[in-house]
Amino acid sequence: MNALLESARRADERRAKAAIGIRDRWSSLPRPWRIAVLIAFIALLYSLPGLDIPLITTPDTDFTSVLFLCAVYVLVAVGLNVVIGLAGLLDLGYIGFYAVGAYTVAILGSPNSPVVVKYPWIVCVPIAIAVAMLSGVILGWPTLRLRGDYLAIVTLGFGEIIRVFALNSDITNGNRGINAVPTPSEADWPSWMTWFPTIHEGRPVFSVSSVIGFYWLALTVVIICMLGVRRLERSRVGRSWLAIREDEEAAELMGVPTFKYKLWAFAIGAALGGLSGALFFSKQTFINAQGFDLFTSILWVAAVVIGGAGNQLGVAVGAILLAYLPERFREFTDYRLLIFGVALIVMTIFRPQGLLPSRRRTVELEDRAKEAPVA
Amino acid sequence: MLEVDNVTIRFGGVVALDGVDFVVREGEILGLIGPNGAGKTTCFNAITGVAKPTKGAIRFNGESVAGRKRYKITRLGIARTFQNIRLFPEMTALENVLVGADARHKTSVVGALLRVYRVPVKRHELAEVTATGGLARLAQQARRTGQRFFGLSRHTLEERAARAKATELLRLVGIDVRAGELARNLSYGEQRRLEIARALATEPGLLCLDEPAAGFNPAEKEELLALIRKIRDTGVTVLLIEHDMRLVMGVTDRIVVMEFGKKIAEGTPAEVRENPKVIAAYLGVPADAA
Amino acid sequence: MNFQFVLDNLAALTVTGLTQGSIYALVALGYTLVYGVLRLINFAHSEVFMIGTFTTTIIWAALGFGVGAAAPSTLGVLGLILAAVLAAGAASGATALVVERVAYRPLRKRNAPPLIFLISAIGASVALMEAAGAITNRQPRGMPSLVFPKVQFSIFGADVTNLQLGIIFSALLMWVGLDTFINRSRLGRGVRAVAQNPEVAALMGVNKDRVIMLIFILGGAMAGAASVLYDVKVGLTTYSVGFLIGIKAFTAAVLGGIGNLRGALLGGLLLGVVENYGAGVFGNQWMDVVAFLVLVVVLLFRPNGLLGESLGRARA
Amino acid sequence: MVGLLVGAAACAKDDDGGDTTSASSCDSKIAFFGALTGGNAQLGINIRDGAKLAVDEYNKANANCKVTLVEKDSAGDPAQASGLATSVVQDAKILGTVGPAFSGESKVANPILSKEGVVIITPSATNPALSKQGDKTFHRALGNDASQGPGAALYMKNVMKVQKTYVIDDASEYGKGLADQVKTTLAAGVIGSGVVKEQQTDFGTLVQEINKSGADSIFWGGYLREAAPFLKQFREAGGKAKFVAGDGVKDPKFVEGAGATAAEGAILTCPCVPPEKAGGTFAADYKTATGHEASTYSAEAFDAANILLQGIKAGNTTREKLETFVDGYTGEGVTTKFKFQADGDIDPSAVAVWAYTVKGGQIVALERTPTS
Repeated sequence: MNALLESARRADERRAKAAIGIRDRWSSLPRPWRIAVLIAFIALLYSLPGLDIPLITTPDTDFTSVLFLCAVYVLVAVGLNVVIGLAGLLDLGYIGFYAVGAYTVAILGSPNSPVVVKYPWIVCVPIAIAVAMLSGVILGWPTLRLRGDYLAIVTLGFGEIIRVFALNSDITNGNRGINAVPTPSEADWPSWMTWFPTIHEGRPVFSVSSVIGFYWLALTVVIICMLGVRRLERSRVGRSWLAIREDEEAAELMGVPTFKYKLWAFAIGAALGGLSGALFFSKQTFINAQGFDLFTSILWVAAVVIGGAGNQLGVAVGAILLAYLPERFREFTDYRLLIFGVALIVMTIFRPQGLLPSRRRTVELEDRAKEAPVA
Repeated sequence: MLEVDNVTIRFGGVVALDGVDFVVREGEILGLIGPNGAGKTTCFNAITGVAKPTKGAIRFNGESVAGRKRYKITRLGIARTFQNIRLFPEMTALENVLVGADARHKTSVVGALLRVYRVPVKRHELAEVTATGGLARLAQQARRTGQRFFGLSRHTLEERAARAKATELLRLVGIDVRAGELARNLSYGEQRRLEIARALATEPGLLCLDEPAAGFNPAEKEELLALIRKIRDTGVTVLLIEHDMRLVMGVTDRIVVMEFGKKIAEGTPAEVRENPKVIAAYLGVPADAA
Repeated sequence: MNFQFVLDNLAALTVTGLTQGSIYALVALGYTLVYGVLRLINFAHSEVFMIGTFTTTIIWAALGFGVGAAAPSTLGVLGLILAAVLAAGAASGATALVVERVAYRPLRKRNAPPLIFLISAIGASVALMEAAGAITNRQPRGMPSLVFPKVQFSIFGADVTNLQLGIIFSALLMWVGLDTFINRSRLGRGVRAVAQNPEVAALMGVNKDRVIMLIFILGGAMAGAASVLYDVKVGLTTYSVGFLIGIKAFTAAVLGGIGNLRGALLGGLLLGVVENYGAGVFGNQWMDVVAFLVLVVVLLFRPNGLLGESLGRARA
Repeated sequence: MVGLLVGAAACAKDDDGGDTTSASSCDSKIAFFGALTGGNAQLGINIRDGAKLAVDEYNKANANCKVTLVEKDSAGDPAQASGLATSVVQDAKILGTVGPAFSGESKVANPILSKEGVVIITPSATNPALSKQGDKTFHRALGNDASQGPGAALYMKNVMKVQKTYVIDDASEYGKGLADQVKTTLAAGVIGSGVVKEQQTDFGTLVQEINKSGADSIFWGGYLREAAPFLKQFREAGGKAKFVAGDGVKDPKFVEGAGATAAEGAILTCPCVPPEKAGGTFAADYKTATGHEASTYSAEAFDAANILLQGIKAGNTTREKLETFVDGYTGEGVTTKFKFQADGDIDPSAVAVWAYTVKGGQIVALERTPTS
């Protein structure tokens, strides 16, 4: 059994090394080539709903809806990665920010909410981001001075408080919820877009029965946010976050205003969380307190770590797996979470650094390889 | 430059520092010595804001250090290393130094994200056109033209300067070839040097070294000595905690001797060496044997 | 808001709060033991509790006390409770041990970062919960009333029933037993040694792996005992029963000072009482909010919990 | 290992696909839409089994022209419901749904289904607002909370003759709606109200409050997961007030959870007809097919599926035709005589709210509740 496990692990490490090899080759490609490949890849992402790729499309549920869900989860993961992967703050109640963003759009935008203003979507979303960011600051201000594990439980509490508030407060309409959450635009597809499969002229771009408009919007937002976070990552901000994650006291003694940067990480994470909530419920058009449970929040953390905390591409993969696999393998109705749980354990044993280890982590694999012959 | 004025620190019932005062003068190398538990590191902690003095004051260039946030003390111009190495293990050597350099940077979080604060640049700072033809050349030329008109963002300029400075510092401490290596994978000696480089990157007026030679062999110690002198020669004042008597005697201009949280002697190495109190309390044996 | 109600019923609310709190406290012990030694939030502990609740129903049914059975005699009650505590304690302890072996030990051997332990714990938790859900068809499982509460005495206007007394007393008994074990026995000394300094403990000849196995078994057994009390009190269990209790118990552990056995007891009882007051003032639906707000406020003033972390030393 | 499982399942699926593709008009599908997993899976499974029984019986009788039952497991989660609804819409062979089962997911899924003409017959979503959303293909095979609430309240007032009622809800869409209806009908008879939270297990405070209030009856708007431990603790604490609850509690698990002694005499109302009073051999057939007793909504699901199947049998194999068929449908099911109003709600004359009670550990039907 152990020998089998060991050989499986070795094989896995070989695969991991191959992946690193690919990355090395990738970074040695000339820049124009890399950009070209990237553009091709992004084009592929945009055209996925129109390509009926066997084995990948979901047989039991609408594939574009799943793609949209994946995009939203990637956005969640990108935000959570700032908090967990970069700044090293364990936030188990991230779903609270997601809920704040979603409810802000619903309350301000729906004609059926207790607040009777009816702002258009484009006004609601920036407000939602701001409110979510503010809630991040309000939560972070007193609690970011706490030590890691304590922060985890406090954020968990925050997530639960938001859910209970949504369930019991009047402004959220309790569990009756709010319908007619605004969609980004009422416009119809123009005729020149009909070359794309599943797009029909005269059908609304953002409609519940054809989700492609939402998917493209979400994908665009994801790409912009990933580029933005990448910019932060490759600046003094990202360095400060990493330094805080590694050794907070040493970072402060090297001149990093640690509290300020932790608060920023929290606020940026919250803003992205709020944005993803706003996006998702714009498509959903109905919101109630269901779907903001802590369990989901914890699964998100799992996705981020599984994918490879600290590495944007990795966390995106983690999020996609979390959103996609249960929808793809609906045959297992009763067992899909069970399999997910087992997979988490197996993963951590095989790949403690996540599916796509960040650049800094790759060296560890080499270390392990060195240790192996000794053991 | 630095005045430690009658500083007392109590942890619960334990008196770690008891009315210590001494002065560090601009441009000198001051040694702080004493047996284990004499309060040397506590003294460092007080200077860098890690420990709060119960009584007394610490002034740096006339400004009080007490009550200031630690990162602000660093920005005042006090940098330190740690007795037990505390690098950022999952960051490369270069990145470790860059974190130190960031202490002097002005780019804000929003600035790093949007990069709209542009600074006009000189001709030689523009992007170079290296491609020989085709689209690539066109792209590079477009980039160059863009930079000529819109300048570069402050972020980019700071980043460039910081990289140059960091590489320079790594060269100064002699580990520039290891710049891309994760800090955790450096050898012990390299890690100690990296700590010094990281501290220097914050552009300190005063550099506090906490037992920088611990665990070094004689040859390495010799190199370190040279390095400390070199650092002083660039205009940085050095406060040095050291166990190794030969090293302290060899490099310092003056020495403060502590025991049981109190200062028991101060003076040039020669004076201290002759001080009977020091011999009795600390040395006990001839200095050369340590 | 209804302060008057709380003031009028302060004693009664305190008693019901203590009853719930003693169950939190027992479950919290598991978190605290593991955290004290490994610095690890054992997320799967909630499912260890869940397994206990089901084991109790199974063993009762096996002993002829299934759904619809009449309440047994006093001696029968004691016998059934004892059997359940033994069975649930064993089952929960075994579950905890399996979690340790499968989800944690391989990671410890390869020195994985703490975050990875958390994920493995989440995986174990989800897997256990979902396995139980699949086996029970996601149906709640009820059990007959074992004890019919009779008011034993009144204190400050609060009627105290034999059930409440029994639960609080049993929980205290279990806690005293554990505390004595950790503080007095040789094995317990080993636990404390590893908690304080694993390297030194290893030099002194303490087998770390054995200590870790021990704390998982002990914590699991406590959760098993708690699950019996829960079953007697609530009379209904389902596969997802552990999640909320687990979070509450973890909150209790942090409240009292995680890694500290006395803290777990204090935190559990306090949380039970305070959230009960809160439910009285603001309404039941705000109970969890009150619980968490209390936690945040306590942590702001005492960042290491009420009694600090004493099983091992606080991290430097 | 995971990969292996996946492969095996994929094979099994292909086999299923093989025998449904015979004659072109004989490949119609209907979908079950509801929770088969998650915390509220129980009712969903009841419904699925009822619908499955109907489809199996149909296929046995029409072996040459079978109908497939597609299962869409929403886990009761609105977030999953929208994608599922879109997938139902896109499978042109799916003509109608039995479900969506819960009110929350219905709010998301119904507009999507309805927009593309998929015939919706819910056997269980009783929220009154659902028929007011303007979803034109929506039908409800049973009374809504607006009929159940007054039914329960009138039963309390006129049959049980209670004076002082304490009303409790769980803040859920369903529970609060029901409780509000009861409050309106009982009006001055309500002397207090409380809210419990999902998965609450300790009701010490609430029990004390009720006992202090001197209520002679309790109305519970919520589900059994909270009701069972509540009633247990209430009776244990010596509470004597009569306990009345809606269909969310009407399940043998409630008696099991509360304990037969505590549950004895509890009144449970339901707009559903007792399975044993259901027409034909439904109760026996269900037991044979599934191995357990028919439970809440199984019979309604059976009827809902049968209405769709009758339409398909009559050759209505497009969504529009089936919709017309169901809109004009009149007929006797096992639960009641079906006829839908324009908004999709069942005709008031067909609404049967029944009162049940717990007797000797069993839930037995008492009588239809008064209508005034």
